[in-house]
Amino acid sequence: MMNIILIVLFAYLFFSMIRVAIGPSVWDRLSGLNLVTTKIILVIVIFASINETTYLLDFAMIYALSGFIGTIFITLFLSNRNRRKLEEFKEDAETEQENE
Amino acid sequence: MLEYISFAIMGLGLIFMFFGIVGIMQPNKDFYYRLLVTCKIDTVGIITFFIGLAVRHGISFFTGKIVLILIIMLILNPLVTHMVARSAYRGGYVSKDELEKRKLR
Amino acid sequence: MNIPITEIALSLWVVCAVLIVFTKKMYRIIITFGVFSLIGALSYLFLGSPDVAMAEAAVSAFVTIFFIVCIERYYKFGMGLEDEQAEEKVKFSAKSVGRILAPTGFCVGLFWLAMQHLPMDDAVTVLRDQYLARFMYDVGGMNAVASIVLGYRVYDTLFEALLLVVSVVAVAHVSWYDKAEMIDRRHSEIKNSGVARFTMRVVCPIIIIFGAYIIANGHLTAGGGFQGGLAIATFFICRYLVYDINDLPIAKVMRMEKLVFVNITILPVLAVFTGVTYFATYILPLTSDVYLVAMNILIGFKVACGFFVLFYRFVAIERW
Amino acid sequence: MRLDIFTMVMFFVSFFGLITSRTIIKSIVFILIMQTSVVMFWLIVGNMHGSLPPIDVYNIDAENISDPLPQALMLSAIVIGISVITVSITMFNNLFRKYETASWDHMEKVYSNEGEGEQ
Repeated sequence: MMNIILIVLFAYLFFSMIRVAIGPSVWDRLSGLNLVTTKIILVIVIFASINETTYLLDFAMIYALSGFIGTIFITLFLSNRNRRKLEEFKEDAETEQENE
Repeated sequence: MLEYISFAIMGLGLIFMFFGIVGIMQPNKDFYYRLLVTCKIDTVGIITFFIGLAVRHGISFFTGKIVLILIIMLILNPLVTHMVARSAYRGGYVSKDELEKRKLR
Repeated sequence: MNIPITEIALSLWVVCAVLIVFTKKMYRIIITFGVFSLIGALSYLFLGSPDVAMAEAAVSAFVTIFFIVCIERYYKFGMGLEDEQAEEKVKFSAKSVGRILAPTGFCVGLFWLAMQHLPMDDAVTVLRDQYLARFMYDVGGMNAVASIVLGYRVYDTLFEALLLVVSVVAVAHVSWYDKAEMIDRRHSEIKNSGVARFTMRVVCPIIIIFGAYIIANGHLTAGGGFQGGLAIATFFICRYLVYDINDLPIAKVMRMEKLVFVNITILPVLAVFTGVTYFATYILPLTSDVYLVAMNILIGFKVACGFFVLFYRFVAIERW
Repeated sequence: MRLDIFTMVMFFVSFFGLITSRTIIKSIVFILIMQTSVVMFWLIVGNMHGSLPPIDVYNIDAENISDPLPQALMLSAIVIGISVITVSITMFNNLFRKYETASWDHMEKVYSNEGEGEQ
């Protein structure tokens, strides 16, 4: 039963990775990264529950903390990068999204 | 008996996450649509899933750690969603409706 | 029913790497690289090496931040986009085809050569059996990896710590630094968001307690000085996000790191090379545990100081 | 199924990327990926007899424990890898301040012109 849950979680992981690969804008990819992190945490928790080992749960914790720090930094730097462009925003809004 | 109840709760969490995956795989929608649908439902799925695991292991050290991770995820997952949406709003993401409005002006 | 989780994780890992090879834009590469290192750490965990997995997962956040700092400057000068567009618009000619085909052939040839000399299935296990049978009496602790790192192979740990010190000093002296430009800079951009500031304040003590837990239990379960030090270094990232950094004593922290490094070199000389722990395991069993915990705390302190300096160098100085 | 083949493929894929990449940051990323694949290779070699982690050794069967020695060595390798990466990123930043480009070809061109000017 737990193996079926693992397979389903891996399938979800794969679909989240597809959003990371094809997302049209950077922020789509970032939300995909967040989804991948949560799915990996769930996989680790299930793995620990199968093996009946408690120290594997530390990994879930450190994954949560490190993934969150990395994602927040990427968001900060992205909003900084495009702020100047937003002020000069005129008719070229379409090319903005293509440039990403 | 307790084991079957826990599997049922975990299956419910998996179903919630399935809706989240369906939400993020919408090709013709905006980014805000996908973010709204996915990240809320994903948090609900995590909570349900961890409650199921806690039921499976009873009152033990494992359950205590699970509750700790649940609290961390409950704090951090909405924060990440908030930061991503905020960065998209401040960083110049333009949705389709907004684009058409600006063209009409 | 046994499902091949290791194979699944490794194939997702390879897919991520192939994605990185064929991506042109740098932001995409960094985000895909985050997924790559997370899945790599997951497969380390499946392969039965929790210490390495924890180190990789903790390092991945710092690697992401360093690359992002690098790329932000690259885009701000306006040069990055031109370079990327030039890379995309390669004309189809004999030279361009040769530029792709020759490396492909070279790599395939090397791959074929490497496949001829794969390691045998019956790997030598004498050393493994020796270590697993004796580490509890020679060094102590319950974690074989920690006792090898801190007991049998202290030389490696010393040189690794020396290398980290050298890299911190190199970054501090190579990097560009102008004190006049540092004044009147608004550093923490998150200040406008009240939600984020409040959440950071809630998370900070949890991070500190978790890092101390990992360091103190390094000889019993997975973890150790390096991983716990990285976890504590993430606390300073949260502090950067909430407060300003103008009052931070970076030079003092660097001096402190060197002092701790001297302590790290002295302690094993006193404990291991004189054989104190070996005698002590038979007379006073707690002494070896005291040695392991002290080494873990020192290493954790040193790593936290080192990554503190690296992070602030990159984010506060290199960035502008 | 042999797991080493994955790491072999990874190593040469990243080697291909290292050769063909034209921007400097991408080369640094591929150096990091190569290092990760080497770490994974040694862990797989240590994993050939069993995949249980070497913690609480006396409560589990000794035949199924993975080799602790490569894990200890790879722990050092990861630290050394991140040190190398930080120093190389700093060097790239200095180069970028001086020449204001991130492409190998362009930087070589600017560098050779500068050398001729000095002579």
